[in-house]
Amino acid sequence: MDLAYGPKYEAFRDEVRAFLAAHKDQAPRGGEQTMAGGRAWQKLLIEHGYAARTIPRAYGGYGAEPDILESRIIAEEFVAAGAPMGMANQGISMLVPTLLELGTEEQRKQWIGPTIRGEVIWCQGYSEPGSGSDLASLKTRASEDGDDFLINGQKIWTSTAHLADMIFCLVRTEPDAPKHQGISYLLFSMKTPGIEVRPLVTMTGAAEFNEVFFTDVRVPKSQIVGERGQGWQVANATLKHERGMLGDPNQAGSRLKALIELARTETVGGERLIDNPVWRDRLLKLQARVYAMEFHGLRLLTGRLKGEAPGLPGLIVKLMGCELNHQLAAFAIDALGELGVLYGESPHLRNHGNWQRNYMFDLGLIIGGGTAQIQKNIISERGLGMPREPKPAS
Amino acid sequence: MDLAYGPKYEAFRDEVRAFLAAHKDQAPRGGEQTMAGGRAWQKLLIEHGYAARTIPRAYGGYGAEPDILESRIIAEEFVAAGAPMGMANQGISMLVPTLLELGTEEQRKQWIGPTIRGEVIWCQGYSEPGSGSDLASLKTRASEDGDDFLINGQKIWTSTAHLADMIFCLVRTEPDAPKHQGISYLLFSMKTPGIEVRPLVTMTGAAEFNEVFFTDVRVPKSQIVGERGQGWQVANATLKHERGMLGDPNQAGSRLKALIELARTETVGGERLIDNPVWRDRLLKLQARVYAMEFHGLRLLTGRLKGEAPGLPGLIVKLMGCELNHQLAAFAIDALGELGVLYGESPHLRNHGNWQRNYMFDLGLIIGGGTAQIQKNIISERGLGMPREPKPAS
Amino acid sequence: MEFCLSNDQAMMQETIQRTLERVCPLERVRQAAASHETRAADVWAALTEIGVPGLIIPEEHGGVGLTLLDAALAAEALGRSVAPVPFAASAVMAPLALMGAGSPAQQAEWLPRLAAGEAVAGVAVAEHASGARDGAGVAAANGRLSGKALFALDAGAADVFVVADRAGGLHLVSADAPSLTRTALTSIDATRSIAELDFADTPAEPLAARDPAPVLRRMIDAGRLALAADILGAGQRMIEKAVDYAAERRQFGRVIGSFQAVKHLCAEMAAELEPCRALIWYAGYAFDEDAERASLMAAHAKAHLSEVGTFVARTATEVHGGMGFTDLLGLHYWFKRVGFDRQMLGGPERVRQDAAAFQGWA
Amino acid sequence: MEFCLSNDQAMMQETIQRTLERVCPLERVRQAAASHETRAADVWAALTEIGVPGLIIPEEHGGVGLTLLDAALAAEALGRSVAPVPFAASAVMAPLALMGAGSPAQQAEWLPRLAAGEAVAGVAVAEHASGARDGAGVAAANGRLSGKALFALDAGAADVFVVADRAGGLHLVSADAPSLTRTALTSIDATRSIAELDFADTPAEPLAARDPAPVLRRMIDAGRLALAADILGAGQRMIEKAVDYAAERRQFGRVIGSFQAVKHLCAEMAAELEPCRALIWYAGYAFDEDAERASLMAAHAKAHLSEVGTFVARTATEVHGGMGFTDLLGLHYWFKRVGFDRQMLGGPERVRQDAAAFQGWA
Repeated sequence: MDLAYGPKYEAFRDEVRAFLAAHKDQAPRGGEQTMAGGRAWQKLLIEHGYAARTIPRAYGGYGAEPDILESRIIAEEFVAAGAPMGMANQGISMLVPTLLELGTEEQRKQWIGPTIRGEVIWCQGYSEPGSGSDLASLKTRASEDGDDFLINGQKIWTSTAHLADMIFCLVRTEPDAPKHQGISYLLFSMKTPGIEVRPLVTMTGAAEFNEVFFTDVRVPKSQIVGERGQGWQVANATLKHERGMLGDPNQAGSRLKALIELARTETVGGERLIDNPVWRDRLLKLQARVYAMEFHGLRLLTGRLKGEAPGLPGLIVKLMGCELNHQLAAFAIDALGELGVLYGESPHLRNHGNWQRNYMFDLGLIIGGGTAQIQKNIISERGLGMPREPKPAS
Repeated sequence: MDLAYGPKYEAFRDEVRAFLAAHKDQAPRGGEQTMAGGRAWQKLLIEHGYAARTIPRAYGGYGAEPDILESRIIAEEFVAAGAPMGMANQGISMLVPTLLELGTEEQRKQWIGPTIRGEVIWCQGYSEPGSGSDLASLKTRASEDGDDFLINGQKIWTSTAHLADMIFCLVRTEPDAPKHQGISYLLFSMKTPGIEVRPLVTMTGAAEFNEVFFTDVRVPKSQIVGERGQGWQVANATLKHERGMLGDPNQAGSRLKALIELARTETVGGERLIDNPVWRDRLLKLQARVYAMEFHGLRLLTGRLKGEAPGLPGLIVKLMGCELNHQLAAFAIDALGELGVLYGESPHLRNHGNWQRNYMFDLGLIIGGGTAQIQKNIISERGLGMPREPKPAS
Repeated sequence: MEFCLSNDQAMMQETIQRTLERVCPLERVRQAAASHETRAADVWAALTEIGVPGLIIPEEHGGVGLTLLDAALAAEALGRSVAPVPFAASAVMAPLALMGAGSPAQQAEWLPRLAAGEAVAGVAVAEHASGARDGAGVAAANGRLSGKALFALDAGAADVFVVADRAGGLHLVSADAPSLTRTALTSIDATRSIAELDFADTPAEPLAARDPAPVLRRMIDAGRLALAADILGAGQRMIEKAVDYAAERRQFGRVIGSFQAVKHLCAEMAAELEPCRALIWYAGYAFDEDAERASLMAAHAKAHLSEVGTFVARTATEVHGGMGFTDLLGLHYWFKRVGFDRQMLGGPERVRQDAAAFQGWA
Repeated sequence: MEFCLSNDQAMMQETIQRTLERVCPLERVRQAAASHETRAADVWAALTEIGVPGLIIPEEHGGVGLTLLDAALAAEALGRSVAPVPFAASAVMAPLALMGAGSPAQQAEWLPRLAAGEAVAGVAVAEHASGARDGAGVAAANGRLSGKALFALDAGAADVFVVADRAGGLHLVSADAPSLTRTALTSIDATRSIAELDFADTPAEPLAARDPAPVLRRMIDAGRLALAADILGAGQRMIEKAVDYAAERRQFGRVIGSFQAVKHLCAEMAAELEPCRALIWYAGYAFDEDAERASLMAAHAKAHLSEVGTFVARTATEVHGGMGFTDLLGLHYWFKRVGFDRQMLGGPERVRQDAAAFQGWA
């Protein structure tokens, strides 16, 4: 048990701090994050190794060895300084590692540099309306036409599709193969004729996602990553990298802090919420959970440092983390009373309406990307070794 | 909406009260409930129609027409007066209605009178260690030997088996028939050679149940109720009557009353529990549930009076009622702090240790007689019309 | 002994429900929400035709003269269809204020117009129902009001407001009084309207009752019950939608409704919601027939339905998977309706605090 | 940066666990429970051999000189095997009292005997940890105690008691003091011993510290953590038992562990309990390394493990069906162990109240 990072890493932390002190004023500010400003900041971060840190120099990265603690320190310091982190889009977090693992040299040269510099924006074409949790049942088909595929079908939950230059997309190239086979992983331009993007409004009122429709979209066969028919395996390699996305390592902790502040400052009939034992008790229950998940995260981090498989402790994080974030938002809404239902641009709005927005969006996270139900199946089967459900007879 | 019982029933209520005022002193008191005392009281109740009320006179009952409100008024008044109700054992509540419905005239003459008078005590032989929620998979077998069956196997959850004179018992007489067929419903004496009764201690520390072992127990074939191989149907007719057992119509309400009293009188560091907002809030949550279930009961009662099928509202009662009772006990334990864990004959014990006993026993009820899981299957399938699970392929 | 709806009550509720199915399908709700109509004219007209705005207003004033239980049944139907019309304040609380505390002249002026759907009344009592926030509070002196009231209900289309001052006095304020500023508050629920009212020495007509406290109490009780019944209707519809969706949506080669996990979620929703119906019925009955427990029952109905409603809203959304999260099926209108009802006139914690007080526990 | 057990710690815990599996299988627990042995001699001897009673006692006094985190790991192993031996009071709280507030003579008299397993110490501080009930409270004057202390822990086999008086002063009282009446309190957990202590001008030796308050605080923090860790071990074992049972028990033609409902119950238990481990670790670490948050973390560990433990105890019993309700598999020993741990030194509500105070919230 040693929670110090040690002198080597503290020196690194000092470096990051020094960088931030010197350059933070060049960071794009909230609200005025222009494309150009974002790219300039990203370029600066790559030069100093605070973005694309472990991408080889040959492909435009910084070329450092992977080091989990360094990554964490970067995240901690950027959050503490309120500075925007390096770009974290799906192209950078999912496609780039996949190309490094399974792409051809040509694909790497062509795509990694522009992607990490933010010059090419990607979206991900995995989910379909009929597939949901059962991703392998996807139906978008790619029929052969000479050296090309003709793609027809529909994708959903495609965030940033309306902004994206390119898509990495799963399509069924071998319709007669078993469902986990016969899928291929294609890269193509979102400007290809036959692609229509429709915004997908969610319960938050915003269009955080899109639907993407393909009608005879022509894509050269050469734009496959990995082998033809092996797209399922390639995609799973990609999914593995999803957690590589950096962010606030203790989002729940930040939210709790805001809740405590809320309870200290909001009053009802002149009484502070924190002086009401019922609110206090509920806040304390949440605080225990936040601490438990924070320390659980330290435990997992240590495991990763030691190269251990995360196992059961890793499998529960999404289920418990999303639920906890949802419950933290629920506390704020409840404690705010009528103020808690305000939204949009309402007067008296608290926290820009983010408590409600998070409450709903977190419910989306509980549901999406493997529902809580699927998570529990996985925990019981892979984490506890319980038997799979028998296949139905008919 | 009319919650008055009306003059006819109020007159009946007055009758019951007058009876209780006149005879309550003849009731056996808690602790000294001797067999003889209990039987004398039961005899008196039958004479006045407060026990075996709807059993035909020909079989020793009082011979009244069934009337749900009269039954309820009897229960209400006996509870209010703290007088013991008529005997409510499994023979009276389950076997007698079954014999009335499916027994031969001879079986009725032979068994109903002695059973309702408490002269013959029955136990029920349904559950087996391997069957649990899947009752139809029972294995106790009855092989033919001339005019007799020879019974071998084991029953479990047999309450009162150690006191019982007789058993009504499900055995497999047709081993090759499909599992819901080939079962027969037999009556036989618990004194038959080859029967061993072992008390089954539960987590409460008491032996509320027994295991019963059969080794070559010889039973004449004539002692079947209903047709041979039709025991499953007979048993289901019996289970239907289970809810006929009378008791406190608002047990949760009585328990809540005790909790409120507890919260008003128990103190911690000089502060009454009810003055602590956290306990109060939890108590109020329970109170809302108790009221909801009480009124839900009135709604079901009205439905029964009108001869309506209980449907979904009926199906949820066990699940919600058992859970609520369990939660009421949990409140008492928690609110009592260390006092809440005391048990047995401990000094400082509250409520004779019944909070803990009920907490555990109610958990047993949540589990037993169709676990909460099975209840939820039933609610979803029969109450909401959702599909059954597909049969496994293998 | 009959604890059930009368035939008339069942028919009345059925009529409202059928009317709303006709005039207020999801697409109409969507349209109303997009354009912030919280008194959708066609829906309002259809409901007026069958007497909904005047349900509890005496027949002598042009209403139907029914009880609060009937109003709760109507609220249930409105919640079921997430109907974008005023109700809890305009058709329940304000009429009770006028009937309980208004002078004959005040009654004659407003009750017939409310009953006929020609006027809408907003009600500003949040400071008494849930406690004052952000410095809210209204002072009354010499027939004038000053200060601010937050979260006035059914405020958007209101022609008149019933306002409670700090001391619990009740006042009628015309919506177009020159020194009254009405600021709409946008909430998650686009089918309902709340506003901040700012009074600057605004002329107000006191309601005549000598002791307005019991009237204010009954207004809040009745409003809470109406909101609770709204949750019941919304929750019931969400369960039906979840069960229907689960019967159609296929995953892993079977309809998801055949998965035990999905079935159990639906069973839990139904098991939680079903007893709430009887609680609402009893609370409605108690309002007129069990004076001693009327406030307590309204409080329990409001608090318990809020808790159960939140569970149902979340769980039904979960059963719908990603579709429940999108706008495509419109399920979120029900989700947000429940969320709104939960917080108005006191969230569950606050209402339970009142319930303790009603029993002398605090 | 290393948030994990050291190899030594893992080995130590493993050693205790293996020892208990050998000397304290279910049958031994059953026997001890039946005969009310709460210091089962053979189990105690085996644990003494590997240093458990003296785990945190300094080596100079014959102990192992380890930290509270190590004690928590030991408690976890004891809970896992529902071991019928004293621990939280005798091996954690009393040594801390002596180490923190005892004179060199007092330390020299008791610590070696406790470390060697020759003596057991009970601790009576319930009035400070959970509040006084039934008029409990001890007054100290002139080296004598009067009054009663309830729920003294590890009391049955105790040779000496550490007693907190009303003002928080700490005293050593010999178990055979003539005017001390020790009355056993029977609880659901037959593997643990609590008692009422009645003092009638009973001679007591004050612990020497000038300011005993911080020592009492650390005793309670450490005791809470030991009980929380006990729940962790018991809960973990219950999950394993549920998973194992579900893999064997067949119903409707399949093992019940293949039913989604049963799988999800097990997944929920694991998901709830797993993060608790890190919370216990941190609370143990904080006791020595994060003074500012030590009390808060101990409180959170106790309260949170109590809540999760109750959920796990109930759910694991449910997965076992009727068998879980009977005595046959003995599952109830774990169930009751968790129930006991939950209530001692403050139930979750009380402990959270303390947690608020530690942060200046109340």
